[in-house]
Amino acid sequence: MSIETNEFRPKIVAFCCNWCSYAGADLAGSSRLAYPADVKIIRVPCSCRVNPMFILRAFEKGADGVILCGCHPGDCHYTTGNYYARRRMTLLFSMLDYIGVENGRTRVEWVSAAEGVKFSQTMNEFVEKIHSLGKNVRLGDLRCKN
Amino acid sequence: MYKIAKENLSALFQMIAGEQELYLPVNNNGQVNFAAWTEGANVDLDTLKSVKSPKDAFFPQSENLYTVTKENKKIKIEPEALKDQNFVVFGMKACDVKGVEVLDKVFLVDPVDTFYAARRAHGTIVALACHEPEETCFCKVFGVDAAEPVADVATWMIDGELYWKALTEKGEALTNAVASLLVDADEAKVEAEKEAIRGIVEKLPYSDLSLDGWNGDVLLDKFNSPVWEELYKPCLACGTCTFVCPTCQCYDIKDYDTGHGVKRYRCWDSCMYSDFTMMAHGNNRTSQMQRFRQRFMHKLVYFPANNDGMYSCVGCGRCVEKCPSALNIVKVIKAFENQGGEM
Amino acid sequence: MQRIGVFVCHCGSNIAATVDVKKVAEMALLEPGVVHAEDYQYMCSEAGQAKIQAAIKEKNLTGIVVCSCSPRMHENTFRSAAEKAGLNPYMVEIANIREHCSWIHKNVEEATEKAVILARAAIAKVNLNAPLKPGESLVTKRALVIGGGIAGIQTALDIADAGYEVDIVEKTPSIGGRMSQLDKTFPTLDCSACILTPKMVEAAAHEKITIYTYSEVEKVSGFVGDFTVDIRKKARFVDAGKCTGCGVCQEKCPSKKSLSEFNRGLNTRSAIYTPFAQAIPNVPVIDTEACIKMKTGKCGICSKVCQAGAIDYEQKDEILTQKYGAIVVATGFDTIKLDNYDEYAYNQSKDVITSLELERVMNAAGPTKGHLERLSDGKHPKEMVFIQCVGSRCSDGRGKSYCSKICCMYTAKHAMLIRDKYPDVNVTVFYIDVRTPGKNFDEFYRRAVEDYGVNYIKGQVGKVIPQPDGKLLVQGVDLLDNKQILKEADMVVLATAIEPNPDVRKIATMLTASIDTNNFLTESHAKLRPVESPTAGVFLSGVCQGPKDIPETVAQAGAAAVKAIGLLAKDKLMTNPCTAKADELMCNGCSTCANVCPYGAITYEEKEVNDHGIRETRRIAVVNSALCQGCGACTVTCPSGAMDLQGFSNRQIIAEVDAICR
Amino acid sequence: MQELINRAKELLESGEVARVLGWKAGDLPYNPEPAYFEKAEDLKDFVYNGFCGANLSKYMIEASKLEGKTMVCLKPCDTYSFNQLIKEHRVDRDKAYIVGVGCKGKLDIEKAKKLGIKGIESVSGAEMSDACDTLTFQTIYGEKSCAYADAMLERCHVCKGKDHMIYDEIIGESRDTKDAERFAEVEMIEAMSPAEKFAFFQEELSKCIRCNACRNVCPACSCRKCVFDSTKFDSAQKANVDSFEEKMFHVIRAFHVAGRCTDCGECSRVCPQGIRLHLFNRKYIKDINELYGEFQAGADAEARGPLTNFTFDDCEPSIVAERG
Repeated sequence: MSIETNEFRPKIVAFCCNWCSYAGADLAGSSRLAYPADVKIIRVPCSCRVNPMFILRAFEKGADGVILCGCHPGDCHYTTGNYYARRRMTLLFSMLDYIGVENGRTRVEWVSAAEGVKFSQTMNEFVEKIHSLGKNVRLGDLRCKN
Repeated sequence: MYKIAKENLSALFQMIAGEQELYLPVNNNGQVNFAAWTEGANVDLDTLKSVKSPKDAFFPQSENLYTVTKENKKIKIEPEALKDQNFVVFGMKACDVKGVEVLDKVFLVDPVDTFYAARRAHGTIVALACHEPEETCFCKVFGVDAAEPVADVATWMIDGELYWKALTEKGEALTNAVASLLVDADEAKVEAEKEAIRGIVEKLPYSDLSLDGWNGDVLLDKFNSPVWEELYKPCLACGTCTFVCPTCQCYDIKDYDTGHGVKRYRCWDSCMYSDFTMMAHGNNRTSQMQRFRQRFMHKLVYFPANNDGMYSCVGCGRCVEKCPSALNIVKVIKAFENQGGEM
Repeated sequence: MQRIGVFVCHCGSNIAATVDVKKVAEMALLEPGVVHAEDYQYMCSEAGQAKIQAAIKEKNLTGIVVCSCSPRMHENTFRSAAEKAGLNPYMVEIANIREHCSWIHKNVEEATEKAVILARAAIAKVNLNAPLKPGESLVTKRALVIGGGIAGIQTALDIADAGYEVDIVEKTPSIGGRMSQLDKTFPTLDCSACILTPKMVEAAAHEKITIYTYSEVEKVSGFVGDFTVDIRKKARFVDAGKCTGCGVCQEKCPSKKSLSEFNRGLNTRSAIYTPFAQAIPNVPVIDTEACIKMKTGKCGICSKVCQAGAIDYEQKDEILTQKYGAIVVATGFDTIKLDNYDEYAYNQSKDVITSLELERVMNAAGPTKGHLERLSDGKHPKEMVFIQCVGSRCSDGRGKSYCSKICCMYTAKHAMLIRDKYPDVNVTVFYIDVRTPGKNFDEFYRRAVEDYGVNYIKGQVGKVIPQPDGKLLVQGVDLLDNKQILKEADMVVLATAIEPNPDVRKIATMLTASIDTNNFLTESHAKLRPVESPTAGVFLSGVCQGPKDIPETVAQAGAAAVKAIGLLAKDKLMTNPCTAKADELMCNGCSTCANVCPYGAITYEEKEVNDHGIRETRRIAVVNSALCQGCGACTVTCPSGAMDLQGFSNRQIIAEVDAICR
Repeated sequence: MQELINRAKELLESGEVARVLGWKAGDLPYNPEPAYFEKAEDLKDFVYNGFCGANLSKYMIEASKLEGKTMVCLKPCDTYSFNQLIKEHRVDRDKAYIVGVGCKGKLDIEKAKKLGIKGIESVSGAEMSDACDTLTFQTIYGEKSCAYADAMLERCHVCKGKDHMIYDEIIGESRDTKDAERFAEVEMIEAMSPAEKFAFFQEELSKCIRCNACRNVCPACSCRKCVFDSTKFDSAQKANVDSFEEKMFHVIRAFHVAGRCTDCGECSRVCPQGIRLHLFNRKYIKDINELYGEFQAGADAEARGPLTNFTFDDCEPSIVAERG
């Protein structure tokens, strides 16, 4: 199944809120705005549903980058969810930086349902960033590594 | 009896490590624990007690048992290989060696724990007598002689020289392997050191601790005693005492999904934990008092009842030093002492 | 253990051209719990659904994964198909292998690999799904319309005619909106007021309609079928019950220097005023900024002259709390500010005006009594220049990127009206494109050019330079002749871009309705659900959703009304069962979750629990599932994980993460 | 100490409190244990000195379930924890009679031992009535002494101050023992390169034996069931594998207490491996102070925690990369 190249194929998890960013990703799709297949989207109701444990779990299991997309501040479908997510992620990312994880491996981007272009651009940029950082060696459970 | 100058020890370690794995006390960030010797390791033979006991040389905190992989819908099970290389544990204290003897009672009786047995078969223990025992030590109470460890090789550090005496075949073999670094020595200095150590041990605050009344017959009395209700109260239900203990042998078996398969591993567990021996219906011990009682009843009553009176405590005193709430087995023993033992 | 069926859709060639669907089905069959996998041309078709239903029955499936388009498209289709076959609809998960895969990737191998992983994640999730049952909530049979322009009026009338109570909340002192400011309407040239006023009167007189003018929505809570809204009725300082609308107060008011909002600031009004003669209600308001009595405590003339004794300087704002089942947003538009467009000299010359200002100039009730004259000196103009796309279709970031849609037509209307009424006036229109899609629109435009001799020049204006003699020098280009044009004009009219009413942001936030980068409210689906907001129970009417002319606005207003009626006609609604739930044995009762709940759905109870034999009374979080909307904020704030979200549980999301990272 | 005992006796005898939560003399000169005293005569074992480092706030969770009031002895820094527990409805204010006890800095016997003092038979200089400048040890190996400050717990060097945040009465004098900057260590780490930071924490955390002492002693970690023990999250962990689990555990534990941690320092005090666990919590505190405004958890029992709060113009997570 896997494509036989030595090229680094990053594993990237994108958490997208159902109301804005998931729809933005749909719009990117229907507008045929390409981004690398390394990005796999998980649908969550709101960016505030994303537990820091999910992010660390992704890294533990071998993800090379994790991005969280939600409605723009002020536009949250649930009014305030992304404000909480913003604080949580700021602190989490700061802690990851503090323990020596390259801070480009995590990102938050606000993408509305109308921003298919932004979604695609963001994913392209993020994948490029992960390529520049290379494989995630600092996080990740040794037992998961083949 | 041989000896080796302290400054030649690193050559000794290098020589041993050239042939086999070598575990010994290493100071990492101010904490001394047994670790594999590497070039430049900060070996610390002066600190009396490692934080963790060296039991994990034979019974590691976590170890894989087998790996399950899936090919299509077929399942493949691959057991983890048993230890097949020789290794040396250097610098264990008399109490820690006694701790291994306790573990043997658990893991080497039928059904034999093959992982443990393989490690025991391949491990050579070089024990070091306790030069300056401390106030937390009470090994004497459990019949341990800090001055004269019973191991494959017994050693004494006296005035910058390590005195070396092989006691078993394995010990002889190791002695031969490093013979080029050892020089002959007479035993007089060692005898003097032993006397000195024994003298100190007599002066230690816990030296008069009595185990009277702790035997299998008192099981129900002790179990039902109201003393536990008071004793356990400061307990935080952490696993510090169990994890630093040289004799605690409980483990849990869990699965880890690696994404490519499942690794079934075992890891130390603590009877202090609320999910210890959790079963489908729940837990058989529901309160911290019960869990606390279990630990000490096991060490002082159940274990000796099943093992010809051998207590599952060796008096190393690590729990005395490390308990966050200043609880420990000594306080437990004393609490019952004050109860007059007829409870 | 679940028994899972996986159904891979080709979507014609939409998926199958880039994803090896057979391979996806084949690989899915190897996943834990999967007992059935198949692929089909169109899973959403009757035949496709029948296949799913047959498999559910034959293989006793306990869960299904459909690998197809976005769940936003067909999740409901597959859920109801499953339900008809006896499977709980929440045992259905969708792997989005179209929008998130086949449509964005070209390499078949790569796209297939990704589709397999997406399917794997959905399978991992459905393995942990549990059947969920929606709750029920009652529908309040009353609608709220925010905005009293033609969109709001039409929506309210349609809903009211269907027999439901409707409240209109209008910010300004009168309903009527932008349309009331227009003079004539294209393409029929009938008088705006003549067709609007009867609607306003009808709305005011309708027994099912209540109009709150000079009022604003202050707070919205609740959810579809059961919104609770606080409406602030601003103090008018005139008792509407007593006022007869005689107008004496306005005549006698000594403070007459306030700019008339209705006339776009082109003339003044009194401090106590009704915005225009046909205002509904015909009850004035006092502008506290301008009123001498309010500012100094002296004056009180209006009170003295009012025979009805309707003036009440002590009046206070009132908050009215009302329940609604549906809310329609009809907040309309305004023209953009021209601060970024200095080159058109709008702020330098009174004779450079916007098209909306021209509407007032042309109107008999306007500042010039309907006479076309220069606002600087009152002279009759001879040369008029119209500049199109001022701030529309803008790519440099100064204006709006979109087309304002109505300007081409109203400029043709203005040109035609001027040429008709004042044949001596030359009219030149600078345009980028003339866009006239619409019934009778192009004919209308051609009449302007062909019958009325309006001079259309394809090209943009670079600068308008006011001359010392009061004329305006227009520098432009003619792209067709490829030449520079310098033209002296007496008046310049700017077809200024329209933008959503700035208040809409605030309202959208209150309604949790999403908004796009231009502040237009987002529709639930651009094509298939154009009048619904993604927030259930909130509908969109008129320009708040996107630029529209009057007929389109009225049509959309009707459509929004129908959607609202459809909702109000139901007695009960099924509520989303994907709500939060606290594990009472794990809950600490710490109140942290309640702190972040935007719906006040979490309360605490002292509850007797049996924790593996330990019986005690504990403070435990209880979620009101009718109020919970399922955002999940509480689940993350709960450190023990006692609070979990059904349908998006911690374990489910972790299973997806694991499946993807494998 | 006698004043404290007298008062405890009074309260017990008058029936105003049903029990006293304090410390009982240990079997070694430096290991008093937290204890309940229900009868006046039991107070003969009551002790309060420089070795009474334990923060008794957390014990009040259980004590709040008991009949009657509990007189609890809280040091200035413990009162922050108590406030935080009130805020989280984990303790019942009405069930507590809080005696704010004086504090001149608490001792870490390990520090003394690291100075080579062993075989300790008795200690002087650590009583509340002492000046607390010098400690003198009688040991099997002779008399030893050290400066009081040299054997103080890390947390006392960054003392939050000598004021009790909540109390019913205060007994004994307190001293502000701050002689170091609270965030100096955090700043030192922040200044490292990513590789250095990683190496630093790898080394610190590789010592972790997953004994959960840090968690179980922590007044903010008051969950009935920790997420790391729970089967409901697929996150239960026990292995000590020296790879990722420790990081996951400590990062998430610190995150769970972020905005709630009062910096009481108990985690670092109890860690058998001497891991400087406060470095995690203090990093969050520093970030919160810098990004969302100064916040001291437990300064009162009402303020909304920074992670259950927000402002419309909070910084974006990208600030982490931007500030470099």
